Amino acid sequence: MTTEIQTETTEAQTTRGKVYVIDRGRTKLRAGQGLLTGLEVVFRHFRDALTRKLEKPSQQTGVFTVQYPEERLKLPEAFRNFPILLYDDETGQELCTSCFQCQRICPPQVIHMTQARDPATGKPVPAVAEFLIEYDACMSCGLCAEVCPFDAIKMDHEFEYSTDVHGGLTLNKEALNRPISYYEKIAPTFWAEVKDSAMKKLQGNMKRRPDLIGVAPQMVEKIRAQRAAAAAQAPSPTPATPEAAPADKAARLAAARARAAEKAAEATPEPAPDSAPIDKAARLAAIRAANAAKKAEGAADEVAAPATDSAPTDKAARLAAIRAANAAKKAAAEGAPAAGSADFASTPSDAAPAADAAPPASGMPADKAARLAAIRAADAAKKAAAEGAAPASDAAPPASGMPADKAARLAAIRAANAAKKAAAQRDGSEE
Amino acid sequence: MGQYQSPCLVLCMNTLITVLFLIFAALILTSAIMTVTVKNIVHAALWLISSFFGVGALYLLMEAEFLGVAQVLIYVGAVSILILFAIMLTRDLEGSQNRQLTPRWWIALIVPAALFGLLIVPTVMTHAWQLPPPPPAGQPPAISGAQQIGTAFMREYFLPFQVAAILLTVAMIGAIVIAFEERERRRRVLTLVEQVRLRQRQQQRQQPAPRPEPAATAVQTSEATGGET
Amino acid sequence: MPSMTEAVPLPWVLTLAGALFCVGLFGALSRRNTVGILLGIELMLNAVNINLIAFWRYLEPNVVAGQTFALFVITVAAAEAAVGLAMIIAIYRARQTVNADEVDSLRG
Amino acid sequence: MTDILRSWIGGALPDWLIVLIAYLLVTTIVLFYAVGNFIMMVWAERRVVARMQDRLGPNRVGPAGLLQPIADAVKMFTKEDIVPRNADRWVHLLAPIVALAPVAMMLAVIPWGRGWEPVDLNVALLYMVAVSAVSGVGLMMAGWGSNNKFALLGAMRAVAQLVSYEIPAVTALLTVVILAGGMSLLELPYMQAGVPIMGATILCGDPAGCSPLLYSTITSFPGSPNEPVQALDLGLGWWVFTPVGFLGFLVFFIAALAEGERTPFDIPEADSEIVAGYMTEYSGMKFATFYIAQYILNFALSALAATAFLGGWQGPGVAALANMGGPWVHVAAALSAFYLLAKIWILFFVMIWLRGAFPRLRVDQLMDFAWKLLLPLALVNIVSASLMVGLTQWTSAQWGGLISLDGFAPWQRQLIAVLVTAIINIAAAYWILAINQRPKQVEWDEEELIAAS
Repeated sequence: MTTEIQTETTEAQTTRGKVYVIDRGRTKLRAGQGLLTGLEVVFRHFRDALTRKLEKPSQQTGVFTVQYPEERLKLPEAFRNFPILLYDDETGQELCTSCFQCQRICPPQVIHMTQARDPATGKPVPAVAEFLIEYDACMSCGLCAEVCPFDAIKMDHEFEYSTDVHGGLTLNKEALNRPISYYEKIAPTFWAEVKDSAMKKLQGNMKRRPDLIGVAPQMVEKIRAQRAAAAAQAPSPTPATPEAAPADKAARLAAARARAAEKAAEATPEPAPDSAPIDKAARLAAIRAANAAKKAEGAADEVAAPATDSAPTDKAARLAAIRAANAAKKAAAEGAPAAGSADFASTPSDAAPAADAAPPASGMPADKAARLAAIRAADAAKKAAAEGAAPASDAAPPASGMPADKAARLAAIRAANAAKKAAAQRDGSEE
Repeated sequence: MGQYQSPCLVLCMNTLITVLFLIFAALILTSAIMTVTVKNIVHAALWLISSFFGVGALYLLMEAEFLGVAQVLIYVGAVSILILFAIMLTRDLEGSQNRQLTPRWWIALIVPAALFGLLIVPTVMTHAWQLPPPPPAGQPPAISGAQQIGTAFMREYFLPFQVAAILLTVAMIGAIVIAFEERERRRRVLTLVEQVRLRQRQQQRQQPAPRPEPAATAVQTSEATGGET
Repeated sequence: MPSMTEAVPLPWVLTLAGALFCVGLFGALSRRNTVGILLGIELMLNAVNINLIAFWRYLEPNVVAGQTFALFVITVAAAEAAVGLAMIIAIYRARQTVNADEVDSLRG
Repeated sequence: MTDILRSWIGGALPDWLIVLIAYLLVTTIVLFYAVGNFIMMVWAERRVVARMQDRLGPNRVGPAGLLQPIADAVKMFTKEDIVPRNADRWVHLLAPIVALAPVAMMLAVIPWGRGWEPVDLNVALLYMVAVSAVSGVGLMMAGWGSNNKFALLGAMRAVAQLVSYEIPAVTALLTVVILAGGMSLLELPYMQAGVPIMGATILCGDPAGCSPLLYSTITSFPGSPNEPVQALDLGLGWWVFTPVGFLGFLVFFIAALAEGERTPFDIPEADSEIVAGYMTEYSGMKFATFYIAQYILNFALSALAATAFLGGWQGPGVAALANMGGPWVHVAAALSAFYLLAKIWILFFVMIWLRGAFPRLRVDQLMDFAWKLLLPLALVNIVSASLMVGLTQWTSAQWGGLISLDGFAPWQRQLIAVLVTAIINIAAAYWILAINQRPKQVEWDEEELIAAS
């Protein structure tokens, strides 16, 4: 009673490797032999299931049951259930800037948030005040995590949310917050991909967040204690207090940015014939200078400069221009507490010098643009220094023969100087 | 039970047996009466089964163990199942709730009642039965059991036994023939494979259009007509 | 060991068998349903069997004739039931009825 | 049991009361034994079939899920008892009882151990078969009383299957009746003493030199109906080791599967076709009653198969312990009870194994299997069994001078009988299997079919 199996094996090379097709042909079974074979197979399964678990897919026998609450399958990294918010482990800063992208894209509209505002000025800051997600209606599509530019919202692996309280499934920010280390643990490769950019963006955002705004609620106490300890240890530097926001800091900032702009300009392979990036860099410098001036002049509330250093130059330039314009507009709207800014606050055309500066410069040759920017920056600085400070004159040297990048640097430096002076004057006048 | 005997045991057992007999008799008669009077034919069959059980128990009480078990096996296990099957297969849907008795059922009542009251009871009660003497105490009576029956079937009742076997075979074949007569008329349901093959053959027949030799055709047609007539 | 022969007199058993026979006869005569008639006949056959066994047990317990005859009766009853029920099914198929009164095509 | 009770409380109570109490006690013990086994069987079936399907099975309630049947029972108790509005109330109510009672009655005649026999009925084999047939009435009542087409279909299937598989089962048991020369279950284990294949035919040459641990007095075995002999007894002379017993066991066990509605033959309750068959309209305790009836029927049929073919409580060591006398007899009884239980459970494991391996048969396959395979095999086996008895026991006078085996020793006669029956059975099995395997010719009347289509 032997089984005669005509075995014929064909081999095929496919994109997925070698494939063996075994043609067993017609098996010739005597009566009852198939039944016995079946019994044997079942007994093998029975025997192996007593002793071992099914671990590899290649294994044919063994218990495959996962005793769920005690044993769990390892979830794949891409597994997604409900969104969570991330915050930095050390500083406690949340990554979310309340940009509303996720709220906008959410198909079942279960994400709700409010932007944080500076309690002193009422101005919005890039942080989220409250964040709600209705988990009971969430469809786990993961679009919020896809769209988030700051990698602040991510999809969690946690799935045991069953409850008899429906309302308990609407989670607030505190419940949604997870440290970055948690996400790194559940999705290491995904986080490694975005880690650098996310942290850099966070660094930038942190600078625009006053006090403890933007710190995860569960970390507030800890961070406060840390800061108090730090203040006690080193009282002399006293950084980051908004009142102090001294001119020299602004100046340093401006200088740093100018350096960055220069670097960007240098980075372009052929500076001389291809003038576009260079003049852009120049424009940028001008705008920044204007900003710095404005700040120094006494908006006196916040460190508003965005962390655009890493952005590509042209984008950064445009962004800087827009921000400068905004800043100017705002300054105008607030009625310009600084005495000397009355004239450009009253007339809109004058009120946005930096904004004007950018568009016309586009067509000009590089050096001209640079010069123009410098001049405008100087003007702004001058204006800001309402006392009519003389040093503004040295802010606009012709510098026609210089290469574009140099011009830009020069403009930046001059602008910075002007700003510094203006600040010093103002400080002096206030005192 | 051992050899332990006491006067009470015998007396009590006699009482017990009498009580059991009365219980079985009541069961048999009640079930029988319900069988013939109850409206629903399925209920009647179930009552009949109950009656069969009583009869089987009575056999056991009369120490006819083989008969008792055979009664249960054949009547309860086979005949009643057969009856139930027949009832299920012939369910008279419109007539099941109608009167079950014939219009002149009282005549049918008089005859058995008279038979029972006037003939059976007087005869049975007045006849002088010649009972064998009871066996001496302590010695079990000689009762023929299953082995004796088997031996008897192989010896003195051999011919009746074979006749009974033939009767059963004939009855079985006859029942099959009678009940399943209709199956031949039923058209066979083709399997899918057969349908496909049939279609193929039809196409093959239609395609080779050239007519066969006239002689062969003639033979075929004659056969066909012969078969039909 | 006490036995039925001492506890219950024979006429009781015979009376029981007679009563059962008469009940069966009544059933066979009065039922309209063919299956019902068959049930009555089965009852009558059982009554006969009780009689046979009673005679065997009370009169000749060491002779197997009574039991043997009872077994033959059971055999015949089984054969009768099989054929009878087959006929009933056949009649039902042909006439859609199991009522004995309606199966009268041979009536003159 | 009666004697034990009598020795304990002999003087205090009248004799008939002691007898009554003894019967009640034995009944209670046997029923508890059966129900305890039922509980374990439910658990074991779920666990084992789970392992066969690479799962774990119930393992939450109690250690290794052992209390799962208890939890199920509690659930059953608390379920609502529903009776369909158009059901036949009384029939519907009585059906589970009629299904369970005969099955419980089957347990009465099984010898559970050496000397542990509830009832000695000399037609016990026939009684088992007869009583198991009665539960068919219960199934029919359930099917009809539920007033549900699935229930009725299931009941018809169940009863048809029960009736048709009774025939091979009874025919297979007939071989045992022929071998044993009677229908008493009580005697069967005693007759299956000895060694495999040869049975109790290896006699002791020198009565003084035979150790009572190896040799025991065989009073009733086919080779020597008259005087007791000393024969080598390892407790393994089971009939399943002989060709006749093996074939009979196979046929009976398969038929028992069908009677117990185990999986290859579970069309009566095929839940993928007719919901749950005759149990469709039952809930709560009534359903549980059917469930219990089914498992106890399997238990009893396994016990019957074990007793009839696998030696019952017979096993190595039982006879030796019994021969040592004194309190060892009780140890022998306990050991023998363990042997029977082990055999029942092995058979039950095979039932689960088959359930794990095989798909359900169609009705026509079911009937083909019973009538074309099992019944012919059983009939051939009857011939073999008769030959076996004739070759081992009959004198030449009984043979009518045809064959004379008087000069041979019992073991030689046994060997001859085994060889002859082996040849007959193997040839018959081969032939019958070959007939059944012959591919069916597709037959149809082409002309008529073409005309029809």
